[in-house]
Amino acid sequence: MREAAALPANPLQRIPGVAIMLGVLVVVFGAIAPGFLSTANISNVLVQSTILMMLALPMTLIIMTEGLDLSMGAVLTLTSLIVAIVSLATGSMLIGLAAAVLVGLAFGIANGWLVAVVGIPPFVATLGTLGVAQGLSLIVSDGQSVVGIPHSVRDIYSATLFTVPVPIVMALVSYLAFHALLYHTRFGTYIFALGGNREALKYAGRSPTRLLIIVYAIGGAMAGVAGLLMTARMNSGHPTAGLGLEFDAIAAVAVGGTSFERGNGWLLGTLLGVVTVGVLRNGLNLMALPSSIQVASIGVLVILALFLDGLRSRL
Amino acid sequence: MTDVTKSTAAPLRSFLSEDVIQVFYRLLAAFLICVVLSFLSESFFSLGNILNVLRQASLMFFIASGLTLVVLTAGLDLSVGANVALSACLAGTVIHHSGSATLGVLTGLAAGGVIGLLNGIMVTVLRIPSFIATYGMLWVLNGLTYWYMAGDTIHGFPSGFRQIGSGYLFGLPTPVYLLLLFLAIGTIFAQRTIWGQEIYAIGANPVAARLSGIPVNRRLLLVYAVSGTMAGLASIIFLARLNSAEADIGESLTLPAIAAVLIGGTSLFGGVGTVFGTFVGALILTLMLNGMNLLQVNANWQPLVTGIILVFAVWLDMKTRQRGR
Amino acid sequence: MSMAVQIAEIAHIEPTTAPLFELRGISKEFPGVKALDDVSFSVWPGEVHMLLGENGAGKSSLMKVLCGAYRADSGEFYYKGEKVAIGSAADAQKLGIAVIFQEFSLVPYLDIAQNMFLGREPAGRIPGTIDRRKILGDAKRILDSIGFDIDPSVVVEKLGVAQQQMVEIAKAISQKARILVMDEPTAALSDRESELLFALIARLKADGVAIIYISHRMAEVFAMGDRITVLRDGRRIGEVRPGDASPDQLVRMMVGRTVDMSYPRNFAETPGKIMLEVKGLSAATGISDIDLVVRQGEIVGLCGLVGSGRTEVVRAIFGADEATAGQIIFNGQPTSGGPDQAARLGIALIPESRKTEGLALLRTVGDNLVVSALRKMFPSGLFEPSRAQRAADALVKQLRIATPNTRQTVGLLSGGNQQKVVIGKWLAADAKLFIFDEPTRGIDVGAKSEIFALIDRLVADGAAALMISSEQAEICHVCDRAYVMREGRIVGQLSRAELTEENIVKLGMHHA
Amino acid sequence: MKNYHNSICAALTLLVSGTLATGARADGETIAVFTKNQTNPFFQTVRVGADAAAKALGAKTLHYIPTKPDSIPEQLSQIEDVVVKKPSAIVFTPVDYKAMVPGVEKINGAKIPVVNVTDRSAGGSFLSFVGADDYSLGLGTARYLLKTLGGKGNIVIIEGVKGSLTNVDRVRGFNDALKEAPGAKLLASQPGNYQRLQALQVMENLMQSNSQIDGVLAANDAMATGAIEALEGANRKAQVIGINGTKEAVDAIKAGKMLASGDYNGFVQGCVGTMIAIRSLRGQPVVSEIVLSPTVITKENYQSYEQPLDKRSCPSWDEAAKLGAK
Repeated sequence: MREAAALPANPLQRIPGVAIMLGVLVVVFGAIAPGFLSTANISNVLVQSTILMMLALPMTLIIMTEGLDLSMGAVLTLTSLIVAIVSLATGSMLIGLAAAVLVGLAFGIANGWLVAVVGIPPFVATLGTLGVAQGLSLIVSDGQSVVGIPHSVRDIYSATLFTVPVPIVMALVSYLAFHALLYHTRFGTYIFALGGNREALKYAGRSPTRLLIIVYAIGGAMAGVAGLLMTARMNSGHPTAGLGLEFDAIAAVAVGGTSFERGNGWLLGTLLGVVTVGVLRNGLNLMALPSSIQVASIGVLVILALFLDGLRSRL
Repeated sequence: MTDVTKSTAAPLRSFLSEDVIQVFYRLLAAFLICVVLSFLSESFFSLGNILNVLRQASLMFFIASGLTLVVLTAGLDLSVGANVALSACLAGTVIHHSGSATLGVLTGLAAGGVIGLLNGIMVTVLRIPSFIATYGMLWVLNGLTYWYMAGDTIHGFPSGFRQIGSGYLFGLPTPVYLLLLFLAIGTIFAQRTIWGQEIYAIGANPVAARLSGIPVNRRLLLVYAVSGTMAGLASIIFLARLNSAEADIGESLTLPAIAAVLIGGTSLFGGVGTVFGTFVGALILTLMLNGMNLLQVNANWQPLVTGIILVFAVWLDMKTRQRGR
Repeated sequence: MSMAVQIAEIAHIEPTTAPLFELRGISKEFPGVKALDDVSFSVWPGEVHMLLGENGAGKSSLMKVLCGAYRADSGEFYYKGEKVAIGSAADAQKLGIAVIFQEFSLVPYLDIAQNMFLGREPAGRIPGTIDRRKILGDAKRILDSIGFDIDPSVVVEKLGVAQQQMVEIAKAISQKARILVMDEPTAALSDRESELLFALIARLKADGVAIIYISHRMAEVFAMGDRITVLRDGRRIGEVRPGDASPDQLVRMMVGRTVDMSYPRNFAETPGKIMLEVKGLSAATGISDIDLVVRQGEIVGLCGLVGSGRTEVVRAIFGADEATAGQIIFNGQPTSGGPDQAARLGIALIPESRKTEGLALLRTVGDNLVVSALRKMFPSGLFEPSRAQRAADALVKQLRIATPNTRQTVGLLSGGNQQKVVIGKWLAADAKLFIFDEPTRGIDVGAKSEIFALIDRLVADGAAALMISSEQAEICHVCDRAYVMREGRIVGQLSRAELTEENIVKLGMHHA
Repeated sequence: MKNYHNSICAALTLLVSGTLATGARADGETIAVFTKNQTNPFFQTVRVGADAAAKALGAKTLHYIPTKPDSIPEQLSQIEDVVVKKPSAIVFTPVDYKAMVPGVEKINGAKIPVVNVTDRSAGGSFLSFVGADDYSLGLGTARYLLKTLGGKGNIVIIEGVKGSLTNVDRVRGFNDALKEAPGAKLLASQPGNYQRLQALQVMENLMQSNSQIDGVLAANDAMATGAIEALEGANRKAQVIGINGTKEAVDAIKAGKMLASGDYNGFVQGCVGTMIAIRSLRGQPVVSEIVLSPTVITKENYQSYEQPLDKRSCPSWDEAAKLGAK
């Protein structure tokens, strides 16, 4: 399997930190958190993880190119508002989605352009577009929630497909799509090269510039799709709904064992990372521990996961 | 690549220190903003307002100056804001219970320093990328602060203590003196001590720095500890200026501070940048907000404007720097 | 000498047909430099065309032009007499030009097959996808054809330098190259691996592939070259046949002045006091119970095949890697600690890769020169730029570092001068023991002898040197003694008298 | 309430103390209490009130607070999690009165009785609503300030977070009060996002462009104190009012720094909300809505507010019902 590429050589080290932590959490919560293992709750956790998932997947690719996209949360917020406003105006969920994806795409391309063409460090470029997206969100909504949007939108979140909630289906489909893209297509190969050895890509006659722009554009588009989920979930658009999600996404990717260097990425790890964070929050909620503990434990989780990976790589 | 450049005669500019030029550009930018604003609002160009801007810039500068050192080593500290919050709350409690401002100040600085040190340990000993390590630390600190404060506010401090933040000395606000003092200290530390030089070397190439006999880990610990201590200092100023603190004061501080560092021309790749540049960066950001308030610009536009300035500043930086990356 | 034997088999083919590929009046200018100035030369099928020149002579630029990475400002290309244009990597590939760079063009987290066919992946049934079976099969076939037995689905990250070099070559061959450009292909290879490569080259010649071969090693140049073109300062100095020229002539053409190639030393008659003593040193990096001694005034060689653990030994001595056992005694006192402690005691490491381990490329010459001496120069802890400046200026003068001034960015210097800067920073720190890891890797002949003269002066002035080199000729020329390593252990010591390439090879090779 | 262990980085200590905190409680009904964040003192008063009421009635409370202050997605997740847990009843403050509606509907769907406190949700069905009327609070405090200024003078408004229900109504109240006083002049209305520091800096900047400021209407106490610090820093005087009636504000009023604060009375909101939840569970009569009539805390009446939170006790049901039942 190709993703073995991202795993350490020594079979003893093959179980990545994130898997261990997820295992431990599931066992512990299964034992002590009432109702944790109920199907209802499990689907809860997964549904709750979908929006983050939609951001973490493209974030993995972007980080593999030794990049970063800090604007995702803000762009998600903006696209979520766009979905609300447009679907409110047109009464059509699809047009709303289309508009959101287009706006997301625009931001993604802008990020890619700033990074690849203008040559501004990703952190700075996307921190800048973060501000722009956040500002636009406030401006288009004048700081107010947008409500009264057609039911077709919120149904996305509540509907099920063969008893599987649609958000989960969407997340799974996107995961599979990204998996295929990264491990089974030329484009995926080039993503490894973007982070691993950009020169090689040039000599192979492929333009890193174009590829980079595409990678960031994908990120923007996914933020658009996630925007639909966010709006559907709130049945409204809100100018601060998604702020800060980009950091959660980056953390999930890092927890999942994707390193920030030399194009070493692991998509399945990202999936596990997202779920682990979701499980932690959910379990602590079920145990009704004080929120402050939840806050702290998220930090501990992030640090611990990377610490474990560090340990293994030094075995 | 060597044949390209071997016989390159160094351009004249390289006789002038790269950083001096960069800072000059930024001062110019700040000055231009001032000019524009003073045209738009008569009340802008007054001594009062200039002091006012300086005082407002001070808080951001204290955080950003420590951060600058971290960024110089190609690291990042996302926990500074949370650090300020916790340090402020601890310092506040101590002042309340001991009644001694000195003790409180020491507590704030110590708390900040210890937190910074912990960041340093995670980065050096545990070898966790600073970005992630400090992000984790941010959550841990918030958790502690929320738990410790339990939604309470610490307020009402002795007036002597509050002089640090809101007092005046010979017509100048005390924070401005502190700002100038730490601007000087920071600049001397970075430019005129061997530790500063070693920090630049580490940022430019950590492997080479280690193989050149620089105790890299110890220097990194120092850098993160200093960054933390500066956050501690900021927390003191915060307490003294607002005469109170609650758990959420840190949230709005981190990203602007990072922006100030970057606008100030410090490179995220490490090894390039100055504390003075960061000061100008903080100045520029503060000027923009000040101007927007004076001109009664709808606050909705503030993030947008800040974002554009940031990107533009860094773009300018690359254009004007002879050795780009 | 086994290498000679191997090379003798390669017949020198006389070109009869028209040149396969021809450059006419190629010029390339960068701000401030004429990288290539009206360069012309041709290659015939089945010949090895040696390209000689100091670093900075224009070799690399020429290669980049050939593979389409740079676009020539002026000049023409002719393929089989037809005028062609090379504007992009794609153009070059279409013409069957493949380049093997010194800095590998491999992607660490892709497997061998993916690397070999990067940008040319066989399309799978679904558009955009890759035909996994085909790519692996093709890769395997090519790897076998060059006698490199490895599973093509192994991730490159896990390969050693030599193996990566082989993958590079396989990659070039997979491009069905008619014109193969190699930039110091043996630089990273041990003699044994080099021989594999030479055999391969012989086969390629027989298949009528034209090979442009860049090298600093005279032995290779004469043994393998059918034709030798010398470049200097971007200009073509001349073209000779191996038969018609002596090494010294070539060197003169390259550097424009006479350089004595045998680095003369006045060897210490009476060995000085013991400076470094290593007892039973082992490290997790794969070296075990290393014993060695370095005396004052000595240059001690450390040889062996690439990967035999030479670098690991010196890194352990310098404290760069943690020692798991044994002790290191320097000037009588045992040391155990990081590089900072070693440096403070007066041990200096001049690492193998200057760019990544020796220098901060984006900082100035001055910064790099004083970085190790900071604590010595400024015990108060206060840094004085003016004094640092003066110290740096002095070193630049002393070492004849070719730089406009100490404010020059060190990355802009040529390899030789960069190496001098690395050495210079340890002079500033007045180190006592200098450990050189491949000090002449990628350095042109002129600079080489300068470096050796410098090392000689150092030990004459009471310092000592421990030197790793893959060029046994160097070891034999300059070393008082040499240790030979194999598989992480020291397998023998050769005194001045016994120090011959044959002995080194005998000790270093695996027993058949 | 507050404990003074000087422990840094003690996630473990947290866990221990945490489990103790929740572990030892009376059995009986479990009431899940949702509040916006754990940073704003006001919501602490709500939580304490809820705890007090539950204690008094032998029920137990579980608190759900977003880890990121006022995070909509998080509160939605917490609702989903709690629905699994099925508490007896829920006392609910939406982080956003519109965006949380789907959450409320989830609760309704799970047939868990829910009381709405503080911010009136835009949708969903509740047992009842307990809150203070932000509009009349804004109106009342602003009127009090204008009365003190003799109906004239230069006024600035420092707004809270744009789009939050409380802010919209409070500022509307401010403006209507200003309309009643033609002598007063509104110089500026700038947002401080309910943040101390931002309010301070906004105030400092406004003082630059306005040489004379007589009154400051701040949409909450944190911003009011921020403004006061700004004024003191510039050695200028102005009457400042805030809203919420936090301990800090009461102290400031006592010290004569702050003119007045509208009493938002989170404690009683928490009490009554919880009482209603429990009463309905026990089949006792409840009222569909209690909107606490606005009280302005001033120098005259601050004493009763000095009593520390944990010493206060909930009003009896009859008192509560009187507090403004409709």
